[in-house]
Order: sequence, then C-alpha cells, then structure tokens
Amino acid sequence: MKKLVNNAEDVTVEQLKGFGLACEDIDVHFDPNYVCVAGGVQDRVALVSGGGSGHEPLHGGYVGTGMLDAACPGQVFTSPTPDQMFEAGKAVNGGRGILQIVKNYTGDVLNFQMAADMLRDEGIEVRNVIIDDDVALKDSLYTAGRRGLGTTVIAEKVCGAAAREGYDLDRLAALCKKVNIHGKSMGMALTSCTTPQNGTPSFELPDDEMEIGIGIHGEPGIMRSKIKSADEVTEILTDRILDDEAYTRNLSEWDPAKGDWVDVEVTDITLQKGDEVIAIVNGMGGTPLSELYTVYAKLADLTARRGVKIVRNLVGNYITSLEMAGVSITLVKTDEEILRLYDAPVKTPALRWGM
Amino acid sequence: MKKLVNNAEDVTVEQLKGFGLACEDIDVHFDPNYVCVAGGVQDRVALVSGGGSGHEPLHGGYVGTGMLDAACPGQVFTSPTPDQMFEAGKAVNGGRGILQIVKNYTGDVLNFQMAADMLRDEGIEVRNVIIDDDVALKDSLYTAGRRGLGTTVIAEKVCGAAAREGYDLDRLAALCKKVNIHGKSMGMALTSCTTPQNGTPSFELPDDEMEIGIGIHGEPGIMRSKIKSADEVTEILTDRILDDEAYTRNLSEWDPAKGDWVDVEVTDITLQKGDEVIAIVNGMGGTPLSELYTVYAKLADLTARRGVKIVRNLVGNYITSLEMAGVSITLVKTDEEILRLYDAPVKTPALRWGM
Amino acid sequence: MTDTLAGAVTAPMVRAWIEKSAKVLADNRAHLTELDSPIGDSDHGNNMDRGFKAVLEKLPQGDDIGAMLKSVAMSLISKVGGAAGPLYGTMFLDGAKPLAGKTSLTGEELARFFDDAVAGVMKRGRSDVGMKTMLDALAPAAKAFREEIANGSDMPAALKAAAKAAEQGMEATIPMQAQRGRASYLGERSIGHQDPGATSSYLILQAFSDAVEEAVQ
Amino acid sequence: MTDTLAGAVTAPMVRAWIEKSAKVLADNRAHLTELDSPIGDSDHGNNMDRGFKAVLEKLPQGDDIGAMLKSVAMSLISKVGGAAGPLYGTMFLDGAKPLAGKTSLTGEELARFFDDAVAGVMKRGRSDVGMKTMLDALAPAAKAFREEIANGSDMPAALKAAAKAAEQGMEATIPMQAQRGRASYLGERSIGHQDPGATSSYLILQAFSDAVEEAVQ
Ligand SMILES: Nc1ncnc2c1ncn2[C@@H]1O[C@H](COP(=O)(O)OP(=O)(O)O)[C@@H](O)[C@H]1O
Ligand SMILES: Nc1ncnc2c1ncn2[C@@H]1O[C@H](COP(=O)(O)OP(=O)(O)O)[C@@H](O)[C@H]1O
Ligand SMILES: [Mg+2]
Ligand SMILES: [Mg+2]
Ligand SMILES: [Mg+2]
Ligand SMILES: [Mg+2]
Repeated sequence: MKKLVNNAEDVTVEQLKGFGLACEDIDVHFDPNYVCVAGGVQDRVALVSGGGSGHEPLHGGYVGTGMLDAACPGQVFTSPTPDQMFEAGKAVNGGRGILQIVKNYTGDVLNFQMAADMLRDEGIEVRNVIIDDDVALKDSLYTAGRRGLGTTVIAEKVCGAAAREGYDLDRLAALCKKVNIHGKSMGMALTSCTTPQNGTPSFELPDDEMEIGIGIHGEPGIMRSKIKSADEVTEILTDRILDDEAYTRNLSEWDPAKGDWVDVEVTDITLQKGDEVIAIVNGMGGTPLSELYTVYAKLADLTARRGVKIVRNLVGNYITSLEMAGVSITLVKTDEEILRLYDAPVKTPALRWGM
Repeated sequence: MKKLVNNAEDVTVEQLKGFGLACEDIDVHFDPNYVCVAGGVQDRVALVSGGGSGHEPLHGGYVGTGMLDAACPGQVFTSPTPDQMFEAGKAVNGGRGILQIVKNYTGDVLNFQMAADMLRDEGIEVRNVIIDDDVALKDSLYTAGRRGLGTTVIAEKVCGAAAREGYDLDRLAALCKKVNIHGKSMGMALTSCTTPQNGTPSFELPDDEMEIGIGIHGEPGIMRSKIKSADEVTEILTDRILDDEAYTRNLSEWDPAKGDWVDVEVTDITLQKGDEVIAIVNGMGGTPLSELYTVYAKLADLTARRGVKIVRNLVGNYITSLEMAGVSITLVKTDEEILRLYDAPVKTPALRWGM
Repeated sequence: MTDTLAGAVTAPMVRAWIEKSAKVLADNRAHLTELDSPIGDSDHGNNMDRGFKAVLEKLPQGDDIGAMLKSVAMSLISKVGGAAGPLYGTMFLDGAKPLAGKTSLTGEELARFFDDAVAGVMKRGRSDVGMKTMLDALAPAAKAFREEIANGSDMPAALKAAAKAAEQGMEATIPMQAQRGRASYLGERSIGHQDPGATSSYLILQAFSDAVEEAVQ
Repeated sequence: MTDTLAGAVTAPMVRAWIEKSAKVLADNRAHLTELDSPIGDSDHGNNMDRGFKAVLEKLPQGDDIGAMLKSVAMSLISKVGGAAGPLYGTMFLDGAKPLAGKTSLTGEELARFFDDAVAGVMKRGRSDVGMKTMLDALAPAAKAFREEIANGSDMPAALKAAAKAAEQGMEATIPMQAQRGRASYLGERSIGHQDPGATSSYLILQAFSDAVEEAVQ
C-alpha cells in the first residue's frame, strides 16, 4: 500500500490534526471528531454536514465563512457516529436551529437521524435534508435509493450563504431540498482505491476496463465496460443526466407537528432547453486536473447542443474517493435564488471567492 | 493506460480547449499554444511563464488578475517552444517589458532564452528569471543545477501582485530573484506516472519502494528507499530543506548593458531560527488531499521545533506530475515585501483570495 | 444439565456472549471486510471489530442484563458508524428496553428480546426479510428460537437452533438481489455474494449459542 | 565512383539526408523514448519524431542547402521543445549560417558545418564532450570527418567514418556520469545507461552517411 500515513488504523485523527494546524479559522475537536468554524455561530441557523473520510475536501474543506459551520468525518468510507454530530451541533448552535445536510447512504441517513433525535432532546431544533442526486440509479423501491454526489457541494455553498442572509430553519431546509431536486450527478472510475485500513483495492478493475455509475466509497458501479475515450465517457455520463426523467421517491424528514420522522414524496426536475446550470467536473482524487478539462470541453459541447447553458463551473477535486482515477459530472439547475446565493462570498479551505 | 484522453498524441490541445471554455477571464490560443488574460495588459510589466504540460494547475491555472498574464504549455513534460512565448509575449505586452519566470530545466531555460531574443528583436524588453529551488541537488557544476519546484508558484503570485503595484521591469526581476533565493523545495514519489504519449510508467517503482528527491517530470529522484511512514518522509524532506547550506551557483541572465546573456553568481539564504515562511505541502497529482494534511501536521511540528514559523500555507495540488502519488514541500522565507504581495488579492483558476 | 441452568440465561452468560462475540468478530475481521468488498465498501469487518472492542471497554460490571445490553448498544452506536452501527445499536437498544434490572432471562424473555431486536432493525432500516441484509440471519433466528421455546426445548438447544437458522439465512442471502444498503446499488450484480451483515449476525448468534453451551457444561 | 560525385555533397543528398533522418527517428521513436526513461523523462523519441515530421512538412523546395538547413533548424526549434529542440535547432542554425545560397558542399565546407554545429551546441548547452550528451556523438564525428577529409578520403568514406565515430561516442556515454541535462540529476545512478541525445545524434549522422552512400551508388 503506497500511502502517506502513519497509523493506518486511524488516519482520520492524524489528517484532522494537520487540517486544524493549516486552517486558522477552523477548530478541530477529537473524540468525538468534528471540525467547526472558530468563534461559533450567533443568532442564525447553523449548517452541519459530514460523512465518511476519504472524500476530501468534502466536508471539512467546506467549513468556513459562507458555507458549513461544522463537519463530522467518520472513519474512511464509513459514516460518522451520532455522538459526533451531537457534539458538533451543540458547538455551533446559534439558537436558531441546525440544518444537517446528509448524503443518501444508509449509514449517513441513520446516524444523522439519531444525532437529530439526540440534539432535539437537548432542546435544539434540527432538520435533516437528504441529498440523493446520483442518476446512475433508476429505482428507489428496490434499492437504497440514489446516492448523494456533487450536488452536496452546491447545497452546502448555497445554504451556507442563505444561512448568513438570515433564512430561518424551515426556509433553509426548503431551499436545500430545492437544490437537491435541481441537481443531478453521475460518476465513473478508471481505477479502484485502497483504504488505509485494508491496504488492498476495494474492487478489482482490469487494466482495460472501467466502472460506470460509481458512488464515492470505492464500491463498484452499476456496470462495467471496456475503457473508452474521454469524449465517450463524458457522453455516457452527460446523456444520462440530461435524459434523466422525473424521479419520484420518498425521503425521510422530521415532521415537527407529528414529532416523528415521516416519508415525504419528492420529484426531481428534468433538465429542459433554456435551463441554466452550475456544472461540476469532479475528479475522484487521482485524476490529473488536465484530464478534467478534456471532459469539460465535451460537457460544454453536449449541453450547448441541448440548449442547456452552463453559467458557472467547478473543475477539480471536490468530492473524491481517496486516490481513485475517474470523474463525476454534476449539473444543478439554477434560478435567481440559487445563483445569487452561489455567487455570494465564501471563504473555506476548498472553495473561496469574493473575500 | 487509464486516462481520460481522446488523442494521446496531443492531449494538450483538447485540455486547453476545455480550460478556455471553463475560464471566462482567460483566452486560449492555438498554434502556437498559449493562454493569456482576456483584455491584455496596459502600461505595466507583463508576466509570462510556461513549461511542459502535466503539471497542472501550473502554469495556466495561475493566469489571471494578480498573477501571470500568460502561460505557455509545452507537450506533456516537454518545455514549450520559443514561438509560443514569442506570440504570448506580444499578446500581453503592455509597453513596460516582460518578465519571464523560468523553471531551471535545460529545455525551459534554452527555449525561454530563444524567445527572449526573438521578443527583443521586436523591440520588447525582456528579463528571464530562473527558479532553481530543489534542495535535493547539492551541486551545480557537475549537474544541470537545481530544478524549479514549488517556489515557482510563490514567485508567480508575488511578482503578479508587484506588477500590478507598478514595479518596473528591473525591480520586478530583482524581486523575482529574491523570491528564488528565499525558496527551498524537495519532493518524493510513491508511484511513477504515465504520459499519454508513452502509455507506460516513466520509471519502475516496486510496490514497497519510494523515490526521494524527484523533480516534476516523472524522472527518477536522487535516491530510492523502502517505503516509510508519512512522518519519516516528511522528516527527510523538511530536514534537508531546513539544513540546506548556502548554495552558490551561476545563473544566466540578460545583461542589457552588454546586450548578451551573462552568468551571475547567486547564493541562497539559509533558514534561521526566527524566520517566517510560506509553506506549501504539494501533492503530485494522485495524492489524496487528506494525506497532505498528515504531512502538514509533521511539517508544522518540525519547523516549530527549529523556531521557523509558518505564517501562510498552501496544502493541495499546485505543481504536479500527472497522476503521480507523492508530495513536495516548499518553504519560502518571507519579509515584509514578499508577505504583503503574497497577501494581495488574486483571482486565477487555481489560486484565489481577496476577490 | 439441570433445569435452572438450562432454563434461563444468566448475566454471566450474557457477558460471556458479548465477550465471545467480540473475539469472533475480531477473528473474522478480514473475512467480513472481504465479503463487503464485491458488494459494499470493504469496511464491515473493520467496523464490527472496532465496535466490539469499544463494547468490551465500556461494558459495565454487575448483573443487570438490561444495563449490559444497553451499554453494548451505545458503544456500537458511537463506535461503528456506517449502516451497521445504528442498525446493530438499535437492535440491542430495542431488545434491551424491557430487560432493565433483570439478572437472568427466561426463554420467553429472550424470545421477546430477539423479536424486539428484529423489529427495531426493520423499522430503523426500512427493511424486511429477503432484501439481503442482516435481517435474513436475524429474523429466522428469532423465529426459530421462539418455536423451540414454545416446543419446550431448553435454552442451549433453542439457541443452537437459532444459530443454525441464522446460518441458513446467511447462506440464503447468496442468491438474493440486494434491495437495501450499498449492495443494492449493484442491482443484479449483487447476486451470488453472501451479505456481510447477515454473516456478522450469524457469528454473533453462534457466539451466543456457544457461550451458553460452554456455561452449562 | 567519379570525382564529382564523391567529392561534394549536393542539395538532393542533403534532402535525402533529412528525409532519411526523419524516417530513422520515426522508426526509433520508441527506442529513444525508452532510453530517456531511466535517466530522463521518457520523451526524447516523441520529441525528435514530432520535430522531424514538422521538418519534412516545412522543408523548402529548391537547391539552396543553406535555406534547407535553416528550415530544419526553425522547424526543430518550434516543434521539438525540451532540451533537444533548441540544441538541435542551434546545431543546424549555426552550422547552416555560412551555407546560404550554396547548392553543393565541398569536404571543407561540410567539415566547417560540423564544427560550427558542435560549437553551437556547446555554447547553447554550456556543455562539452564527456558530459554524457549528444556532444559525445557529435564532437567525435566532426573530428573524424575533418581528419578523413584532410587525409584525402572521399565524401562517402568521410561520412562513414563520422558515423562510426558517432556510434562509438554514443556507446562511450554508457559508463559516463551525466553532467548536463536531466540525467545529471541522477548523479551516479546515471552511470550504465546510454544517452538518448547521443543516440539520436548517431542516428542522424548514420542517416547522412547512408543517404550519401546510396546517392553515389
Ligand atoms: N436498510 C438496512 N436494513 C438492514 N440491514 C442493512 C440495511 N442496510 C445495510 N444493512 C446491513 O449492513 C451491512 C453493511 O454494514 P457496513 O458495511 O458496516 O456499513 P456500510 O454499508 O455503511 O459500509 C449490510 O451487509 C447489510 O447486512
Ligand atoms: N546542456 C546540454 N548540452 C548538450 N546536450 C544536452 C544538454 N542537455 C541535454 N542534452 C541532450 O538532450 C537529450 C535529452 O533531450 P530531450 O529528452 O528531448 O529533452 P528533455 O531532457 O528536455 O526532455 C539528452 O539525452 C542530452 O543528449
Ligand atoms: Mg461503510
Ligand atoms: Mg522533456
Ligand atoms: Mg460497508
Ligand atoms: Mg527527455
């Protein structure tokens, strides 16, 4: 195993230590592990997210002014535990409630629900919004449902700006849900990846094959094929996103009136001619930046042909799977509100503009 | 070969195309290939750099407000040709001369010299400043001399700010030389890398070995050893930087009085207790960000013990070798001038703050 | 065997069960992680081993079975993470609720424990038997245990039957197409692989049977 | 062979040399890149092949040898990049300077071409014989050519001797420790490998010898 690690059993701690030293505006806490904005949150909704480690810069790299207030890193590819979100939530609670942004993986959903229940017991209002934007998966009834991919980054950015604008908890949760149904992603892998704990690749991928429709945990995708050119790969991912039909599923959310978790039916938008989108061409951690630009060239071409206009873009490593080579594409349809909030200043280790 | 490419013979063009589409403030030109700030340069010194492709975001990613005005990408790992710098220089010439920042590789030095001669024939004043900060190499008489590594990024940032502050050509060249003798770097590789043209790794590295003292072109380093822990690797690199003695060598520069290239003796600073530095923990392209933070933790510890204070840091992929796994560390000693210019606003695809 | 020993599960037996589970999961760490590789994210063995190590550290002294099992639940919830953490945590938590203060369990009480545990997992996981999850081992085991007790079997025999049912349930996951958890993303490609969660569930139940067997010998 | 043919290098011979060089470098592309792998950055074959393809595209019609060689230089400078581009470019440029307008070259003129070419590379590269570079093939070849001409050898024989000297010079780079170019970074580890630039220089000189040999037959 070729990794810059010391103790493979718990790399998260040593990585967090360096992260805390490098980022002066961010406090790092251990046992339970979480990172949060130094100085806390006053009189506005606080924004918390988290997930397994190994997806850096997600989520810690998005903590800062104008984005997340706290992030809870689990073990590598393993969702964090409720005590982490419980402590993080208490630390950043600004008296106006907490929005937890949760990627749709069984472990994340369950652990964040438990944390929400615990925080609520402390008198803190909490809403969980699930991000499930992975169009590789068609069906929600016979699967765990679509996974959370790149739309998560946009949701964190947009909601972070909205929280600073003074959105209350319900309005912020509604905005986050809107971003989720406006976002669609799909990814592919050229190589597998190796968690420090295991020391061997998560799945085997022959030298001439690639995996299409992957998530971000080194798990296999929905299908395998011979390696194709960058243009062909981009076409597979983009077409699937552009052609994605209205996707309806139940998502669990907290019903304050009922005082219980309820299933709410949600339907995605479909992308139409004339739509304006934020595009992410995201590397999986081991993809040279230059290759991502090759993908972007084709993506821009394909969307333009369909009358979908890319008004903002991010090209780089934003939500990764350790050192995996591969790419995911995200398109989030914008409206005046989303674009205004996206453009608002942000200062985090991984996303920064306007300040 | 597992790469997101279409035409392996000339990936640079397809990558530049995407880069141009993604970056609205930057114009991309083909045949000869260069990228430059849209809108040109008025009434100040223009800043041009370049080098082989495969090091992204270097240099194209540093073109923009407050940094480079133009960048010339060669073929992968092959320095650009003089016609590229010639056209780029003419495009961004703002009437006050051009500073070319050149990494010390034989090909880069020679091609940028030829370009400078061509531009001078057009009546444009040009200075070339060589960056040679790689402390892995001890000797300049019997080698091509120290290579240009991470100090290049700081030089481009600092000189970009100075050009906007109105520094004239001589003062800017002097500043750039100061940054160079203030900067020290060293890198290592856990894996080799593969250029699209060749399709096989540039060098063989067994599963349990690593290469110390590498450059950025997939060439082997100064020595090989068994894989060590992140802390041990960081210690090897950091100690070599901190212990580096005054390094004296001749660097070629243009003498306007003589009208010829002359050799000028230059001596590096050595790092002392009480010094303040900008630190880069740089990934080689295929290193997970999280591992770089592990390295940063140890670097911060080692410098602190020696009384050297990190006042700014960059942790991420800034000067890469395709998908190579590995890390390089750069320390640039700051003074009031360097720090002020480093902190000045910058807006480029890869480095952005304050705007 | 005497009726007292055979008819009830005592606090030391429960403690032995937990300790044996920790050992068996440590021994099978690599195996469980390997099972999680083709249809998951290769962490199940690591997760369970980390969780049960924490369980042992925090396990309270004394004979309160409810307190012990609640402690197991809390340790798993705060140390496992992933899907398995909250699911196993819920299983022990919901199962332990009616057992607070108890120092030994009758067959009926243990049957209730298993039923509550299974119901807890189903609710938390929105899952059911046949979806290629831990439930495919747990639910048949709970059912088998209740049947054995109803038929008058003694505790070791009933637990043995439960472990056997879990083993069969675990094996039955191989031809299933997953409908919950990470494996469900693979669609038909999940067929042909044994579910890691069902495997850890079987191991835990087998540990229970073995612990009680050893205690009564 | 007649004196006219043997005593001079004509414009068609120079053209044939350039075309043969392009072919030989294309054929040896992988080989040169492989040589550049252990002690360089694995691009020398790609660079030279790309450069000479461009050379062929731009090569002017007509019999002006100076113009042809200057065109070769400019194509190499603008298409090769790396160290080899400016060095080979300078070699042809400096060598060609006194040859403008010439349609055939005497032995003395060609000897001067080689000397100027070598001097150009030395100045541009701040390098000398023994540093494990292309000069280790070029310089002995220039010397051998001048000696042969001085001794009254004819053109094919002198070029053959030059190519032979280049080949020996190329082989002599194997035990050398590099002092210039990328290979110098490796220090002692550069010992034992043949220099890619010396190899391409040999190939170009051998192509010259072969082209003239064929022309006079
Ligand atoms: N919804 C669910 N209901 C019941 N069991 C589930 C569910 N989702 C996953 N599981 C079980 O959890 C196991 C995976 O656990 P683990 O690998 O530790 O977590 P993760 O999938 O988050 O990495 C699966 O093998 C399956 O048995
Ligand atoms: N200073 C120099 N003087 C003469 N020849 C040199 C010098 N530096 C490098 N070379 C030659 O150039 C060759 C490498 O060319 P190439 O691989 O195309 O360029 P790069 O090293 O930039 O990748 C070396 O093998 C060597 O023969
Ligand atoms: Mg997991
Ligand atoms: Mg090169
Ligand atoms: Mg798992
Ligand atoms: Mg080379």
